[in-house]
Amino acid sequence: MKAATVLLRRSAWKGPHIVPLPIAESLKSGSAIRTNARSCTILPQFVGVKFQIHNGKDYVQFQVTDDMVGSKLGEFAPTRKSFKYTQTKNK
Amino acid sequence: MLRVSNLSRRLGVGSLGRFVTSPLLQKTPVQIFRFNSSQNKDVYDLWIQSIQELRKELNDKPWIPEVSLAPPGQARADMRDTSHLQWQPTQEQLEQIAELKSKPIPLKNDPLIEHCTNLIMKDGLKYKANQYLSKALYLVFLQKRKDPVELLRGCLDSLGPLCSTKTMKTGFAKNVTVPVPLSTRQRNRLAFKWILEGSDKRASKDFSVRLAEEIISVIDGKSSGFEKRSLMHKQAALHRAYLKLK
Amino acid sequence: MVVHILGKGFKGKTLIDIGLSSKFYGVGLQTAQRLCSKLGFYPSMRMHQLNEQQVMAITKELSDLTIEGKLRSVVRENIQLKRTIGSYAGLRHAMGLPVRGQRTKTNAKTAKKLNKLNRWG
Amino acid sequence: MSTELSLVIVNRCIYFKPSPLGHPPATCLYPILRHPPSIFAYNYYVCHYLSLPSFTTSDQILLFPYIISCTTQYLPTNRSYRKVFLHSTMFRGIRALHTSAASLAEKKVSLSFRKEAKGFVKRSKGPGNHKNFINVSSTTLLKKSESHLPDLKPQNLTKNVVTNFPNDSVKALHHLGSFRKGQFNEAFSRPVSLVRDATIRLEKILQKALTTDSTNTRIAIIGESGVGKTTTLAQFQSMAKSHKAIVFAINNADNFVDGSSDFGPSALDTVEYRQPMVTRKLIKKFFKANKDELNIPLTEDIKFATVKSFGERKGKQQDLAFKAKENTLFDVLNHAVHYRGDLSHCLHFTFSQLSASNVPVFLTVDNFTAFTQNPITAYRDTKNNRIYFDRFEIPSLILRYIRGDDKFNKGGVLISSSGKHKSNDTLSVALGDKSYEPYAKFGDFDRKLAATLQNLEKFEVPSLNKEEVGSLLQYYLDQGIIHNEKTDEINFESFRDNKFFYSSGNPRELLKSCTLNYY
Repeated sequence: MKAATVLLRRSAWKGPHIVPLPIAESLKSGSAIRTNARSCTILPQFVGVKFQIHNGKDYVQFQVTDDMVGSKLGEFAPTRKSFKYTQTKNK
Repeated sequence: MLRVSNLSRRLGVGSLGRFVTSPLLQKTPVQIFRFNSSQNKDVYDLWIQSIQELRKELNDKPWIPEVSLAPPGQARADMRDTSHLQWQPTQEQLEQIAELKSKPIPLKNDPLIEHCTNLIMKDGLKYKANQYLSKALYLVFLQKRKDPVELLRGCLDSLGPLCSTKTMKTGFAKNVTVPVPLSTRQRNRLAFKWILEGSDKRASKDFSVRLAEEIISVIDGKSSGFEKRSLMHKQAALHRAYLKLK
Repeated sequence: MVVHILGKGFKGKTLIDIGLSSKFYGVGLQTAQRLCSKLGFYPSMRMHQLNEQQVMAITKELSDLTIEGKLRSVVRENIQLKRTIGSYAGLRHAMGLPVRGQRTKTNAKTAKKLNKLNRWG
Repeated sequence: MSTELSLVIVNRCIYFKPSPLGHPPATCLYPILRHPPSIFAYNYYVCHYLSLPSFTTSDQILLFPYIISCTTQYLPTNRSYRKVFLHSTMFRGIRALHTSAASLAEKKVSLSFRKEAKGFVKRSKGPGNHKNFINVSSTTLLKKSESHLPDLKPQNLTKNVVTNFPNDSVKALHHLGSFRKGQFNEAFSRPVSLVRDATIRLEKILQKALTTDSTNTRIAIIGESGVGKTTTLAQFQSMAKSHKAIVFAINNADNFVDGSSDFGPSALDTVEYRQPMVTRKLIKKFFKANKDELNIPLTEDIKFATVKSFGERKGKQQDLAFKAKENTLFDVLNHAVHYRGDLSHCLHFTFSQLSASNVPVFLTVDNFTAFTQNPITAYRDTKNNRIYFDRFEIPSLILRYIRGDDKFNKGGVLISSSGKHKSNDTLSVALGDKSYEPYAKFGDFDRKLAATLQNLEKFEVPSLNKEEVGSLLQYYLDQGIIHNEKTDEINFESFRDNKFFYSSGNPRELLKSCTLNYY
């Protein structure tokens, strides 16, 4: 990934977009954090924490790994379902 | 505009462009580089004053042609002044006018050149077409050292077919091909189109060069257009039986 | 006359910077120009004017850059990483659809052609 | 038609309604100026086209001089506007009233368009593909006219006389590249020039320069595009050659800045970069053009080192030294033109020898505005930064002579501006035409360069006056290059006046209107 694309996304002086989340508690207890803050940036401190992120309907659960740092939480909870045609039998 | 020039005259300024030259600045170049603004205070005062005057004048008063269009050096122009109408031309001048009136106004352009230009022209770019033709004719002149317009005229005259064939409906049975004579304009058109076709086959990137080469080859009698001409003549001769002579 | 640099043939009359930028994936006009300046070529120098040492020098400079296969593998790795962490961008690459929110009802031709996990272009 | 004309008539004066450009739109003048055979025809046309009932005949007769004065007054001073103006529909060929007696019939509308025309198609391949108009007209073997003109001799210059460049100098001028493509030289048997006021002024400068050192003669020839700066410079070179002076001519300063030739680090301490290809070309030209005057005994030694060359010639060239007092500059340059190695030391040596000698030497630089318009060249250093032009050997050498750091014992430095370059303030401020603008950007004004160019003396080449246009036209008529007029019927004076007005005294426009003007 080019450094420039990361840098150009957001002004450096603003810092990453973060939402207050109970990270420390979750790390202790091992429970998942349920949140609607899809636009929160994943920080290095989040690694190992379980999240349940709202995708508009349900809460999608995943655990943060090293590679996810820098992405947003919402990137890992797809909001759209692909259309599948199913033949109805009882017509 | 005139007002502005008045202003510039007052300042002793040549032009009111981006670089304003004031008399104080117009010294040796060495002094220009050691430019000191405090010396020119009065000039700037005059400048600002003039600007203010001008602005006031433009804003306060309505547009009055007599004042605004006054000749340089005059405050007003008397629009009703008719004194100049008293002027009478001399006998000599009157004669000259009478003589000129009998003369027709000349045609703007040579009709042949006009025709050829139109044949070259594409998308209405007439000036461009004429530039091409002019350049080609200049090259022809350089090669032949004769009046190129006359050479071109000769070219078209020698290349233009005398007659063509035309398909006529007889009303019954089959159609017949009838030879028809061509007018000068038609002949010129066909001849110049053949010249253009010939020039398209030449290599140069520059159309004027291609055209010049082709015109020269026609002058030398080498152009492929002559074959087309004889073919057309042959065709006409073949169908001479259908010629209608009243 | 054809000049060969890193296995690619260039017409002799081609300008060096333009030739390099047109044939190598990952070398744009700016990079090519910088390379030419570094090696002391003059702006309108053409391929046929290069001698053997200069061709070698260009080769050396180019091999230090991330271009062609190297650059392609880097791009592939990045896509693969996105896929493995399960991000949306990776998903879209796998589906062969536009990644950055473009429309898919129509168009999206380039994405359908190029967006793959094993992207080549 | 009358609505289109924005003329206002007050007190027998015509004023054009000022347009934003500061000059009347060309279309205003179009109907009036299209056929200007004489004053009375003008009035006839004014009457015809303006259809202003309030005018009496007398008014119409009076109109003409005012139109002329107004038009010239409002001819835009800005060069690009002026060009647009001159090339606009107004500036077309004219057919005098006497030449064609066609009827007053309405003009027929032509309906024949050549839709399938391939005339404008861009051609890509094929032999002869490279031939374009300017090359074909100036390089092919063309039939030449014959003419016997007086030679341009500095001893007897008569104004308004069309002259040949004399036999002894014309060859040298060809070597120096003083005659250019696009000068319409091909139309005549050999390059010709008109002796103008500027020529005579230059001749006086030349006379003075033959005895004084070059710091007293540092001239900048300026003038608008097509006015004859290059030709004037060629006249100067020719006259200098007639005086057995040495001429070092740089006929296109663009060659040093546009990145078209190679460059490399210089071996000299004073400058950073050398340009081997142009140096070699310059030395060759210089040697060929000045062979006869180069018998100058050397004051220093010079050595040409062995050059390692490819193939069979390996190591054949030995170290060769030319010794002071024994050899002449001719020997050195005669060797140099065949020498395969770097010649920049030879160039500097030549200049130092020329400076030391007592033979008059003239350094002329044409298209000098290449430096002023673009002081930062297209070349880039190893860090990819563009290089300022005086870091190259030859431009810095020119600047040294302009500045007076180096000088010839006798002779001078002449530079000439070029009409094709974008004008900026550097030269005009240096010559005192414009005031110094402290906030000008570097692109508009190069302060450092302007300070150097202050040493130059302005020499302006003006437009032709009516008499000069007349004598040129007479020559063109004698040569038979004008075809859009029936020459035997011409009323020469009105013809001359028309051409003078249309070309506004610009020789290039005049020639164009005579040669490339078939309507």
